[in-house]
Amino acid sequence: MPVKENAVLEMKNIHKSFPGVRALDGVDFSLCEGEIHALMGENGAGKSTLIKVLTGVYEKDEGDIFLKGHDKAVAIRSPQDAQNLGISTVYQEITLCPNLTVAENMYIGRGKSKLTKWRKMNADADRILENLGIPAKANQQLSDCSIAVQQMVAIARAVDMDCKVLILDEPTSSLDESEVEKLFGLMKDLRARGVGIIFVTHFLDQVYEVCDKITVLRDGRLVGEYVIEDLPRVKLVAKMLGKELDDMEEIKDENQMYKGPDERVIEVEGLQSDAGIKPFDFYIKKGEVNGFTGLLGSGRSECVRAIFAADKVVAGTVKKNGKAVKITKPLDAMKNGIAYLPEDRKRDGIVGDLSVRDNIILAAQVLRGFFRPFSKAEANKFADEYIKLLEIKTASADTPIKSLSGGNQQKVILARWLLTHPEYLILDEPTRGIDIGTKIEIQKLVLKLASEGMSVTFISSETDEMLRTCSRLVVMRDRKVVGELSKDELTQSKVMETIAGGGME
Amino acid sequence: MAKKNTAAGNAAAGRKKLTESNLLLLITVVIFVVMYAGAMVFLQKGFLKPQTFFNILNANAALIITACGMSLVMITGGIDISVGGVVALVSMCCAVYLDYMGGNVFVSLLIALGIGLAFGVVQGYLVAYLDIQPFIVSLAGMFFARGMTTIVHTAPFNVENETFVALKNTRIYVPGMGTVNKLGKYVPAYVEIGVIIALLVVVVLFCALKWTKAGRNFYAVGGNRQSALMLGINVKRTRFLAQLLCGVLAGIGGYVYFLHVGSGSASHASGMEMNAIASSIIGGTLLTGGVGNIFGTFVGVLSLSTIQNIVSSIGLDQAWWTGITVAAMLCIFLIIQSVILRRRQ
Amino acid sequence: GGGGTETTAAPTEAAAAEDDATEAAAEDDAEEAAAPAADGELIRVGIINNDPNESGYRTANDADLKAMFTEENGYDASFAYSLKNDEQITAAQKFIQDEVDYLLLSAADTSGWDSVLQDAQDAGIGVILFDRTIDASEDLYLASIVSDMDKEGETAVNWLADQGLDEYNIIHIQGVMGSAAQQGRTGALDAKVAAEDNWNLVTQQTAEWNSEKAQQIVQSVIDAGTEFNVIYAENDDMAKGAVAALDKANISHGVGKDVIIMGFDCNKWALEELLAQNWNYDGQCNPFQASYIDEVIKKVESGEEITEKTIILEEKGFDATTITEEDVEKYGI
Amino acid sequence: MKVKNKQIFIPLAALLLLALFNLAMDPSFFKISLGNNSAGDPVLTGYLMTILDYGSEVAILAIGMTLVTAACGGQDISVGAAVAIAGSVILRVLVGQGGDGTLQAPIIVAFLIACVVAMLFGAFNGVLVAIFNIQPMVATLILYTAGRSIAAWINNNELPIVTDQTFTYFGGFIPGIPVPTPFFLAVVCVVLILLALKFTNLGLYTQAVGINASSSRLNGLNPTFIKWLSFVILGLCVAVVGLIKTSRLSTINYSVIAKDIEMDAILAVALGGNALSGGKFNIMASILGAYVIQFLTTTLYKFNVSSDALPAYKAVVVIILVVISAPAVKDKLAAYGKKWKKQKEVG
Ligand SMILES: Nc1ncnc2c1ncn2[C@@H]1O[C@H](COP(=O)(O)OP(=O)(O)OP(=O)(O)O)[C@@H](O)[C@H]1O
Ligand SMILES: Nc1ncnc2c1ncn2[C@@H]1O[C@H](COP(=O)(O)OP(=O)(O)OP(=O)(O)O)[C@@H](O)[C@H]1O
Ligand SMILES: [Mg+2]
Ligand SMILES: [Mg+2]
Repeated sequence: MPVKENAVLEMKNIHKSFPGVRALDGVDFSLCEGEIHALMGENGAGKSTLIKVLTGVYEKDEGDIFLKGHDKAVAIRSPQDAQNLGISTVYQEITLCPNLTVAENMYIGRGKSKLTKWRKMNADADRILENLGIPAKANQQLSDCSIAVQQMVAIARAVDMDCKVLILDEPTSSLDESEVEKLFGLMKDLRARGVGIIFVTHFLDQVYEVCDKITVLRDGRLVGEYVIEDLPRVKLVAKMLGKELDDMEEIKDENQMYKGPDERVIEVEGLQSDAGIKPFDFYIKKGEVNGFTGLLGSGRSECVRAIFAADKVVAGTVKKNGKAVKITKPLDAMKNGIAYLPEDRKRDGIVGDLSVRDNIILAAQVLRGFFRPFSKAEANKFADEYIKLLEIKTASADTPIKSLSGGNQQKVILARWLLTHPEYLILDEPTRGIDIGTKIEIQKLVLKLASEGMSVTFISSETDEMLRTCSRLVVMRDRKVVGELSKDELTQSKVMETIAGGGME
Repeated sequence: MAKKNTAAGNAAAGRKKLTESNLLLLITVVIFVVMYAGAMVFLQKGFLKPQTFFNILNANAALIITACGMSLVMITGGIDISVGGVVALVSMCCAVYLDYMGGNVFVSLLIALGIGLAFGVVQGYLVAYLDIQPFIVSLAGMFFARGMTTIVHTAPFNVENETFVALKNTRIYVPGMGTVNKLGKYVPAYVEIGVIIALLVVVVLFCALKWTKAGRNFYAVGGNRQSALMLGINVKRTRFLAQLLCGVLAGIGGYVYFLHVGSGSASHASGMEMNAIASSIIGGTLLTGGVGNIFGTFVGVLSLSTIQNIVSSIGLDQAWWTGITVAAMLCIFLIIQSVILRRRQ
Repeated sequence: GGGGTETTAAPTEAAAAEDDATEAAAEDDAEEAAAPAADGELIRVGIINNDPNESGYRTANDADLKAMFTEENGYDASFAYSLKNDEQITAAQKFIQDEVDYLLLSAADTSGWDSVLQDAQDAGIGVILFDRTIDASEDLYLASIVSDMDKEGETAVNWLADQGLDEYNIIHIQGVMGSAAQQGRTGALDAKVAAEDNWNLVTQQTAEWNSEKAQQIVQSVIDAGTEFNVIYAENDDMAKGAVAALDKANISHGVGKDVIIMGFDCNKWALEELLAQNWNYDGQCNPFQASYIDEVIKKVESGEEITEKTIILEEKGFDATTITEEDVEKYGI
Repeated sequence: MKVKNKQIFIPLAALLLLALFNLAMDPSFFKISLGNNSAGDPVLTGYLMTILDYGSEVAILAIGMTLVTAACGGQDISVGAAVAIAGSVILRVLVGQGGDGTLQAPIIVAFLIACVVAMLFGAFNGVLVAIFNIQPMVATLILYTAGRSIAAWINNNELPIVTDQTFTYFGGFIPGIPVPTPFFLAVVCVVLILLALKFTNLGLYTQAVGINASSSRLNGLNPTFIKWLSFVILGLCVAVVGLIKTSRLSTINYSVIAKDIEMDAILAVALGGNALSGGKFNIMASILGAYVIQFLTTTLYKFNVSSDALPAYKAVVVIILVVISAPAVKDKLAAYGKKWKKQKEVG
């Protein structure tokens, strides 16, 4: 029986180590009925690990878990156990089966019935999908849905379960604002019904919008549990980082802007890829930071992928420094000094089983050529340099990248591209899943690189982040470039207006 | 905007309604029908007789059963290459039991099931609970079964047990399907008992995969094992079950094979595992797991042996053409499948 | 097509039988439908054989059949090859459905054939076995033209006994277990070893007609340092593998040397080894059954009785000390 | 580094285990004696030499098989058939059709042509796998079905015999060198591949592609090409084995030459602790794995196990080895160890 009054869940003195890492070190956590409890911490603080210990994905080294209605500590050995005990979870990486239909993904592994009643299941699923406004059909194969839809399906599944504890590990990282609103509505409903919700996110706004309590972790240790009113933003950030965050408002400094000649590094005309965007024109100047903005699915990623030739280019010309170049495959782009950090880290970014070191040197190595491998010493030097520079939390450079926390994986990929010393760096959602401290670091880094003459394209779902870093914004709608904003036009309202289609055109 | 998005989404859903499994099944069925019809039109000869088709069934009843088992493990992302060996071992053990130990037919059936079960349990445990690569486990299984077969008895021999022979010679006539042979005699078309068992297996497994929770779990585990675990599926048990069923089906298949040939021999069913895998794949099951259909496997077996029948009917004059032609047709088949799958994506 | 009337290429006895055929057909109306040769059509035969690259023996056998069953000789032949019994059975079923007139069969396994042959009989298809007997009732086939493997074995073992060694330490390398050839050749040796005190088997292993395996088996005996003075290999290929292992270890073999080498099949190259006195003995296994088969078919077509169901081919054994160039040319395959 | 060491530990331990077993049963197993072969050249003989000799064939194939496994996450089951083709080509070039066994062309030419042919067939497999995205085991099923027939076709079903003495060197001994040539050839192949791994990025590229083809592509790699390349390299290994195999007996038997060698090659990769689903690999471990298999076979032959029952014993040993090295088992043992310790402390 949980010790605390009206607690549905209590975790006591949880320890968990991985080879070389102490991920959780005596963490206590308690969740009350009808509260939304934010779990906060830097990348690699141990949030996901805590959750996976709770749901039986990992076996804990030590500690006890108590649930309301159970006299003794409960033994949770598998997610199935957790589900049966009324704990439903949306994990950080989407964990659904791509080969099944949407409806099956919502209902598989649940319920007592031994048979699958397709008609009923599809009807139920369709109703839920419609209620939540998810643009998918129950009988559609999941892999045919976009990431955002898949994320929503995962949420729909978790929410639909008759649960006492709901866990959401960064569910909002690939959702747009309206979808986030919908999710919050749901969460509030459930709270009203007495469900305890654990909510992990790196968006502070969202925390203050829906949460009641905050538990902060740092380096696998518990920092403390706070009621939301007692912990203003700045203090929260300080607790998370273990230090004050210096000036997060104004980092764009006119004086530090690149002052070199005003030349266009990359210029594309009528570019079109087979991923389904309309032909577009685009240029970027030396030392400039620009961004693509638009709603989810508006084609921002497809645009930059076309520039990098990550998708098959079907039409258009590319000029580099005024000279026409032929870019038909990623290697061509890399040779022309373009680097691309993809948005789907798991699928397009990391090479899971390879070490952090190999992941860092990969692109530079490919550029250097098949017959000229880096020596061990060189590789180590590069790896150590960037692990330090970007403060990547890893047991060693030999650790396989897949055992890093999400945010740290992202940093490794960033390091990979920085190592190629590109002239033009494309960052597609580089801060997705990144903690607030690192986010600022990355933004600063981008601006610093730009001031040294690198051109950067920065894509983010957070408009204020874009406004802080970019000096020019390309606006997209329905897979078409519909406008461009710069200088004074760079305000939240103006951007929104353009995206919605009120302004220019 | 949102509305438009939904509409587009729906359109996409409509266009891509076929899941991968169903698309692959469709390809297989179409190619099979075209191939068989082509053989009937251009080769004629025996292909016009229904018995040719039933002979394909008779000869492949055991393969159908083992291939179904293979499909099950393949759907969960595993593989079992021990099935051929198990079939041989089952035939040999049953033959020895019936002939040298004067056993009865019913017990011999239990022996077959027992052997299949034993292989299924051991291999299943190693694969699912100790997480050893299925290929290696079942490779060892194959070695073991083949070796054991010769240890049990070396030389091949016919079984003379009367009940068994009667059972083996039982023919189930298909009404209205006979033909008049060249002696002017009407010969009714027939199938053997094994075919009935095979068809039963196909129907039962088809339904089980489609409509039971356990069946759907197979697909989930094959699609993404990690995700399946997180979705609350008992992955270990599911994998164990698949491997177990495959073993049991190999046992049943072994008995059906034994009923068809009526003898024990160490060389029985050699290469059957490859035929089972090929049939499954032709039938639209992917080795990578998560995609497949038992009915497809059934059609896959038919396709494969129709290919072989066509080749032997063409009457190629040199021995090497047999292998080369079968391979070429297999190649075309796989390429068509691959191209259509690619088009879809 | 050539038709049955152009019989020049056929052996003389067959031609004689052909003459009878016309008469017989005229007499026996009932038989007419089943005797297409009589009305100038080709006789359709389905031939099921083992894969010709199994061994030199098989290659020769296949070539012999191919040379006989041609259109010029009045045949329309379809071939099916497999080393697997079940594939052979499937092919047989197919031929039955294709309504061939005769099914010629060299079965991979002795077992498992009775129901197929029953089908063939029901469909009025004559079955002729060649090269290998099967384990089925005699009524199910017209004739079987085979080698007497038991006799081959006995001839070889008797030859070996005549060598008068003090002690026989034999490495016995067997063919694929269960094949008629293996059973016959093993049987004779086993019987002798059981009967005589000074005959011992150093090792008895199957190399499945495979020379590499034979080499490994002999290699292992050599490595173990066991004494032996006879290698009894059930075909030439395996004998060759064995000899390769001996050569590596500098163990002398052949006439008057340390180890007696015995093989079967009479491949030309094997007989040449005999001639060079590197080997001691080679037992013949006659692959030329086609003319006998042809004869049987002609007889059936003409309505004659088949008097002897089993035709056993003449076979000899060759000794390295007595073999001649002519023998090599004549009997080498 | 640590991981790598661990991986190679598995086959090493297996070798040690087998060696100890033999030592306990009969120390003469390790006797090696110097003698002369029938041509009068010095040769080393003994069980160990036999292991080096016959294990080398699988070892050479294991090199290519490891790369294919790593890059494509699947196995090539056509290598046995491809060895038949390569061998057939060598003989065809050496003695021609209906020749009397004397050399019609230098051996090196025959070998090079065989290399080209084997690489072409490897390339064919590679195209199916890399371009048409057919799973390796299925794609190579095609050549597995056709290979031996093609081999027979090349020589028009004849079984030519090379009478030239030099041709026997490759599967036997080179005069004056008492170590079996196949072992030499294996050493050459291993050195070549190790050099390639050291001085090129073959290893990194192969692993990257095997682990995540999509992100490899975005890093400028060409996954299609690398997968294809692994099959071509395997083709080269196949040609070498074809040479050894045909040289052993100076002839070929299409239907049985290198029979089931693909299974041994795959087994070698697995015994080396490599994941059959692709990704990270360790070639040396695979090679050791190959010798473990031969060590086992030779041991079983020594104990006079009937050769057709041999697979059963082999299976038992293989299962024991993989079970011991399975991570799940290690974890469990470690957990038991901990518990035991705790109990001891308490008690
Ligand atoms: N499977 C694993 N194997 C080894 N180490 C791991 C594994 N999973 C997590 N870790 C390590 O445990 C620590 C905590 O990781 P965790 O994923 O819990 O972080 P997190 O707080 O969720 O971070 P993020 O915000 O980036 O998701 C990290 O240092 C990570 O490298
Ligand atoms: N109208 C549409 N119908 C169907 N699918 C769409 C539609 N629009 C976008 N998608 C899918 O949504 C996904 C997201 O598109 P894209 O990557 O271009 O968006 P984005 O602007 O980069 O947004 P984000 O990166 O935030 O997801 C893509 O997989 C795309 O195929
Ligand atoms: Mg996390
Ligand atoms: Mg995007």
